[in-house]
Amino acid sequence: MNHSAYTSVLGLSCGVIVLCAVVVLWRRSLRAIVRALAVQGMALALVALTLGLHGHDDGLVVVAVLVLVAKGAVVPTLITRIVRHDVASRETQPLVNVPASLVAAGVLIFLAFAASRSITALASSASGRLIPYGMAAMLIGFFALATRRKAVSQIVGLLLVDNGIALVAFLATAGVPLIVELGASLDVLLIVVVLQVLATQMRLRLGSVDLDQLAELHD
Amino acid sequence: MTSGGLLTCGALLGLAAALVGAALPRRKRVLVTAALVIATCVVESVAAIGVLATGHPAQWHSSQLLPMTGATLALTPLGAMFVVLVALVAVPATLYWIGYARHGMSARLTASSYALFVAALLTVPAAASVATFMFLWEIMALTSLALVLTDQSRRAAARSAGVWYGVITHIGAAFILAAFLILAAHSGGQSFAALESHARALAPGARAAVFLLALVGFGSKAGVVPFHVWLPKAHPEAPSPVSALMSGAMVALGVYGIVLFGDVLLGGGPVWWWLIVLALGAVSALFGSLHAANSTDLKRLLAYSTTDNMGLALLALGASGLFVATGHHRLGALSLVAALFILMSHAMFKGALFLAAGSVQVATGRRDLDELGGLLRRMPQTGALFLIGAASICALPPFNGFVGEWLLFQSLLHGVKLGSTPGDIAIPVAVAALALTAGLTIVAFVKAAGVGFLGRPRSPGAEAAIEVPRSMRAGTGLLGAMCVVAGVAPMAILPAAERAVRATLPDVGSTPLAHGVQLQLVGVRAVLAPTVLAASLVVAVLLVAFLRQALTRRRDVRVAEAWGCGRELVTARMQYTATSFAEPVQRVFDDVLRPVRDIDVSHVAESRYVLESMSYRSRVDDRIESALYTPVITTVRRWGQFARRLQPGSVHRYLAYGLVALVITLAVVAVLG
Amino acid sequence: MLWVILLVPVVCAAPSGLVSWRRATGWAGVASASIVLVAGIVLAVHVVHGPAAVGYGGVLRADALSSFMVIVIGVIALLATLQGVRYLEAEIAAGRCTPRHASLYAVLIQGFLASMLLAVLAANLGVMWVAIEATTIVTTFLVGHRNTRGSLEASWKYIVICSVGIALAFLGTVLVYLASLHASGHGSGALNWTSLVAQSHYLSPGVVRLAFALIVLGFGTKVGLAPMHSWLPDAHSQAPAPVSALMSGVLLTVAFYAILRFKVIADGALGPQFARTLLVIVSLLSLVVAASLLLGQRDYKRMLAYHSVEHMGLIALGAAAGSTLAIAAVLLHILGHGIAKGVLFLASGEILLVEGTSEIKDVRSLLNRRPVLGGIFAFGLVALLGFPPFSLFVSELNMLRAEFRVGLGWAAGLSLVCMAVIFGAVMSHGREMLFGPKGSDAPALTPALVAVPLIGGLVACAFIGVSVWPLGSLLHAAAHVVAL
Amino acid sequence: MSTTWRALGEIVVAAVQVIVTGVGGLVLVGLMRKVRARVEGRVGAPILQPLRDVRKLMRKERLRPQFATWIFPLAPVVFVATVSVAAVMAPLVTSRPALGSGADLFVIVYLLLLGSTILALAGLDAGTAFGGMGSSRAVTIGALAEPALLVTILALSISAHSSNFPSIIRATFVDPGVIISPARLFALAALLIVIVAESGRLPVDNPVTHLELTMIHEAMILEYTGPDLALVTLGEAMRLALLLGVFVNLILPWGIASSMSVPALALGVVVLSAKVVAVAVVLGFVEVFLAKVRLFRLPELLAGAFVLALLGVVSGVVAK
Repeated sequence: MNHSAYTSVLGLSCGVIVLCAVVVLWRRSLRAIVRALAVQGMALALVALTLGLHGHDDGLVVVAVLVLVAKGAVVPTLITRIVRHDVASRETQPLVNVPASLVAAGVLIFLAFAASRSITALASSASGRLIPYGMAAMLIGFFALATRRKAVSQIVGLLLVDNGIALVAFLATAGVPLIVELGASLDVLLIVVVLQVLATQMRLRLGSVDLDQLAELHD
Repeated sequence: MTSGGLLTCGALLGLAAALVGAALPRRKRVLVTAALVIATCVVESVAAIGVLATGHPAQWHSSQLLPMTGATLALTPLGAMFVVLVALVAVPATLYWIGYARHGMSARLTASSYALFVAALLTVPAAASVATFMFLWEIMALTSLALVLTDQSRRAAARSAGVWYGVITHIGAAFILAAFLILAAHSGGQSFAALESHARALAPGARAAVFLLALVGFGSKAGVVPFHVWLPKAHPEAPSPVSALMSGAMVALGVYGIVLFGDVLLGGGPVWWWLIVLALGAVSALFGSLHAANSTDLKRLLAYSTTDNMGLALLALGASGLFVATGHHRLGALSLVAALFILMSHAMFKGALFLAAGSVQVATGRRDLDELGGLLRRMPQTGALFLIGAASICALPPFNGFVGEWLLFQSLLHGVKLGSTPGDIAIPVAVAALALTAGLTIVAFVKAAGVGFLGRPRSPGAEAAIEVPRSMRAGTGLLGAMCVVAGVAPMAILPAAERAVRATLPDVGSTPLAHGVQLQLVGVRAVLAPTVLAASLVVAVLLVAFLRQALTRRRDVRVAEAWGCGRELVTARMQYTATSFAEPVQRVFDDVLRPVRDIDVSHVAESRYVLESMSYRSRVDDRIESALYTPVITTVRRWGQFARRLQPGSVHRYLAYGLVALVITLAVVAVLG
Repeated sequence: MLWVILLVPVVCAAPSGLVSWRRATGWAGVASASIVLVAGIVLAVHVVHGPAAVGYGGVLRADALSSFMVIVIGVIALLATLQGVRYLEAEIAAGRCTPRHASLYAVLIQGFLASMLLAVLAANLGVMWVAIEATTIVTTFLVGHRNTRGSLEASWKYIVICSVGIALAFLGTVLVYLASLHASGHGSGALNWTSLVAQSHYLSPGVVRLAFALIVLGFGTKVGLAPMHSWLPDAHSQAPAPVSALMSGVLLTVAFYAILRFKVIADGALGPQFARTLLVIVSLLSLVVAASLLLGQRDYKRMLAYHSVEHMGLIALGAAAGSTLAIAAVLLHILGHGIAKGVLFLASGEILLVEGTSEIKDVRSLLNRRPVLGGIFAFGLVALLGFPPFSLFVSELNMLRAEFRVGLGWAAGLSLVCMAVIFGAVMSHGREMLFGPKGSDAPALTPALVAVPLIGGLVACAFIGVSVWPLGSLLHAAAHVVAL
Repeated sequence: MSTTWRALGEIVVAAVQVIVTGVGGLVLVGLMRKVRARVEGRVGAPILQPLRDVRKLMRKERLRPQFATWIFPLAPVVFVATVSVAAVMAPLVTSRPALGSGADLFVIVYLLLLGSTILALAGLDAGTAFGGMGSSRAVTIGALAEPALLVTILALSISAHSSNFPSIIRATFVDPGVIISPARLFALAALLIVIVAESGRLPVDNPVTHLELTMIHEAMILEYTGPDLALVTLGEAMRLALLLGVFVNLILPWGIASSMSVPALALGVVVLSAKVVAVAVVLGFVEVFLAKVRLFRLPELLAGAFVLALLGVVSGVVAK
């Protein structure tokens, strides 16, 4: 593909990734949140694919496919399993209400751009300039983790963080060595599985997967 | 065998004693351990005496011990002085232990910590590098802590005393460590030699910091006000041989530390350092003696009087520093000799007193003077020894305490008109403090001896008291004998002290003391003839006694009932108690002591003019403890309760910590670019 | 040669994996731990003076530091697996856990060991990261093994917090990779530690600064450094004693090993000051947190956990000083703390077993009622509080020495203050638990299976604190690998 | 040969000083009583009455309280012994007393302290209320008098650069101006108060009271009768004489024998007695107009003495 298309596709998909992150903060319905996550995963795959095609890097193409499968399909389905069992499947009372969260998201995005100046300066390619998007997605994910009560939305937050970092990895270095990349995504998959198992057990024990009940252990 | 070799072989003996103490079955344990401990003391003091005789320090180094630093021992004459001091207390205390052991001091852990404790006490003065010193120092702290806790299963007081002692000791050690490390950081190496050679080049501020840190650290070990609070808690709770060692020897090592830093490592300092030391000494002496005069618990009284005596030692030390700082080296040396002698004699009489007190506790099961009395008849030898100890601590001629105070007084006396204004102001005050301390000490110990041992028993326990086993009397007796010998013939000790001082202080010049039969200060007109004094006292007593016998017609002595103001049958409860004895002093120093008195009167039902019963209680609390320590403890506790909110159990909160940290990091990095 | 070490746990896990748990399989675990220990010693002897051993096509690499860490892992694993036998038998006897479940435990423990070994033997920082991440997943199940509500909660917190942290570490790693790519221009071996160190001077400071900050924060989570320490008390108090021992004794320090590796690169690119400042901040933060939360502590396993936070803080401060002496002291501290903390956690597990409570106020006069167990616990505390002859005394002393030497005296002073507060707190908690009136019943005995290894551990801890042999040269060599 | 003579001489001198203090002390007590009586308009007992009392008491039988220990009989002996040794050392009749080289003021003070301490112990020995009360008060006063006393000594020794008593005396011969130096005067004023306190005279203690509750010294020795009481009385008297002797020799040393010749000694005895008698008369006269102050007012008195002594030291330092 030609260069302008390449850059626009990259930019577009990065934008989508951040947008999905914001959506996670925005929507209350857990299903919607999971859907957003799935979309983000696909966008991430798209980024990897574009980079791979543009850089004629077959390894990266493989990774793209892998990401598509893992983050676009498998992970969301795993999570929806939990949601399906969950009765009140809405993030009704986030610790920070939605408008405030969106403002925070804005601030975090700004911070991401400010903080990654040194990186963009170093990787001055078309892809390099997009790195802040990855950082932003990561920060927003972290924010979701810290403010959302439902187990599901916390898992999603974790995955947002992960996608963000993966995006940075792709953009900055066109993929860290394959073995590491594989290890990383495998780990993510495993973590989701573990969390899903734990969430199921939680539901069996506590009836719901509301994380506020996890305050037995304290000083 | 070289003295360095002796040193190490002594230490090895100590270790062996500890192992034996842990290994042997109960029957043999104490005897064998005690034997080994005494052997350790003997070997170490032989090494020390060798050093004192030749003046050459005993060296020993091993690069195979203590990772990253290696272990270094070097016994200087000063250190040797303290090794001898420790041995002087340790040998009798260990003898005493043999008899005392059956009263709950024969457990494996106790026996081996006792052995280790003595070994540590003996080797600390020989330590010649930061790591070695701190290692031995902490071993000493740890073992003594274990020993203070010996009675933890029986007495709650022992438990809390343990905590107090442990915490204060640990904080003190931290101060000492900091002082050492500032020096070490400057000098690169960590051996005392390196520290000493570089310390002079250190900035005055840093030197002062080092000195003050060391002063606090070692002061807390020496039980100097305001770090004394652990003594009256720990000394009474520890088993008596241990109290004797802690109060006689360990506390003295605190003063050793101050000398080590002030005179050896830092090589002297400006006048104001020593004025602080002087002030600390004066305050401690007064505070200690005042509280000693007002305590009724025998061992608590002794503990406070330890603070008092350490105060005197610091007084002498401060004066010495003052004189050296103003260029009067010989006087400085004289005061330092005085300090050493005071420590030496304190070790002797305080040891004797604590051991005697322990015997009383064993015989009567009581420590409260208001429950004792009439023990001199029931325990004649222990009683006599306590009287000797009391006379020595009251600095009455011809006992050792007197010589110490004379030396101190002389050095102060000749220190006036040195032309340094602070000195001229400080020294009269110091003399006054010394004098008042002496007076209050007499109150305290007339009370202790008179109420405890004379008169009539105030409790069935005291009624049933019998003399303690031989080994205990032997241990106490040894120390009592030392008190007399050191008082009658101080020339036996002073040359050694003097050599130590001359090896410690720079350009002392000629000897500050000439000693034959009489003690003569060189350069000033001051002579003390202790032997002659003692002799003439004895002669006079014999003469007067003879005259009394000769002049009286009837030789027989009729036993009569005491005068009860016309009342028949005077009961033991009518005697003056320790509380009532101290009452006048208590009143005089009301504002300082703030005693807590409560009187409750209950009337008979019929008329409120007829008393049914009336009870009077009076308690003197340590105001420094309540003013300085209690607030700190409560604030820390409150903070601890408050801080628990940091960990409320919510995973969101925990993640928020992380998020905040991350945001801050990113912001900082963004700023740094 | 190196991959053999990695293979050992896998092989020893096989029996437990195949058959349901019985004592024999437990001993297999012990065997694996001891083989690892021996292998570590052999490795150390091999590399202490010679060059680093490289294996498996350059993926694995063992220098003195790695071999030292292998030894640490081996020692604590040995203690933990021995106690593990006791733990599982007790659980099965109490019907809290089926043999099947038990063998899962055994397998996971071996997996845990394998991943830690991989982490310390990896030549490639990416691989090291993967290994450390793997430990998280494995240990989550181990933390939750007792399958109570508490353990469930603990493992949830553990995995969520640690995954975030480790993700940040991954970001840091990626950035380092980016920097190295731009420094060398080609991708080959760009995450290889040796080459990174070699070219560290040419790495872009801006990127490395961000990267190292993320790495300290990220791996710091696993180390248990404030502010991401909060998972630690929960996980350590809920996990089975042997697991707590392994986590607190080794896992934390393995994560710190990662920070040490990256620190060399950061120092090369930025000079020592940046890393030093960062580490001083986190260490002081951790010390303050530990001190504050130890004061009002009510659960003795949590107490030990916060004690780990403190010691990690001390280690971080030592690493901040960074001189050879400091690092040597840090490494000795890692080993000493590992042993002492391991012993204490195992002892506390035994206390929990016999007393049935982990509340401090419910455990009384242990020294009188259970002399051996109480004695072990008491001496463990003494060791942990840094008294001689235990090795923590020497290591703390020399860390402090080094800190004063490089001008971190003020920080060292603060750490001394915190240590004093902690001493007071632990002393009074220990008093509650250990001392008290004798019970009427005769002192209870402690099984040799428990007592002997723990006492052995304490003796070892004391020995390495007094004698330079056998660790002296190894410590020196290992320190040289990462010292300034 | 000469050494033996010298030794004999020393012994003679010592004996003279002890006898002078002993006999003189008792006479002194009688004298002061007489003065008091005369001033109050009574005839009063003959001056030698105390001597007679002692002789009489000596003949009586010895009593020991039921529960007393060996401390009780020992105390009076030591009491007298300490005072006599002090009397031997102090330059009263001659400026070159036996053991003079060791005659430190500090030593003399502590000798007296030994005596009073053992008496205080004896007070507790009988196990009665009064004994304890007496010794408690006695040691308290002693403790409070101590600082004033030692600082006084300090002040006195500054000019002579020594606390050795004979050399202080000799120093005053060398430079009589010292006597009227403020240092010396302040010190002497302090010393006088301390002497009054130490020897249990008014206004500190009333030696002739017969109400136990107001007693200090008398309560302490309440259990003594016969020879023991005689010794105690003698000891007190010697103490008074000694202290006054010290005092007068510090004001006006002249007349003190500076050689060991018999006439010199005789002169010394006469002059000393004259000086002491003078002071005693004044004291006895003053006492009439004084009332015993409350026990808990004593600190004020002794604090005053302490301040005076401190002034003495300060002005002594400034003088140089």
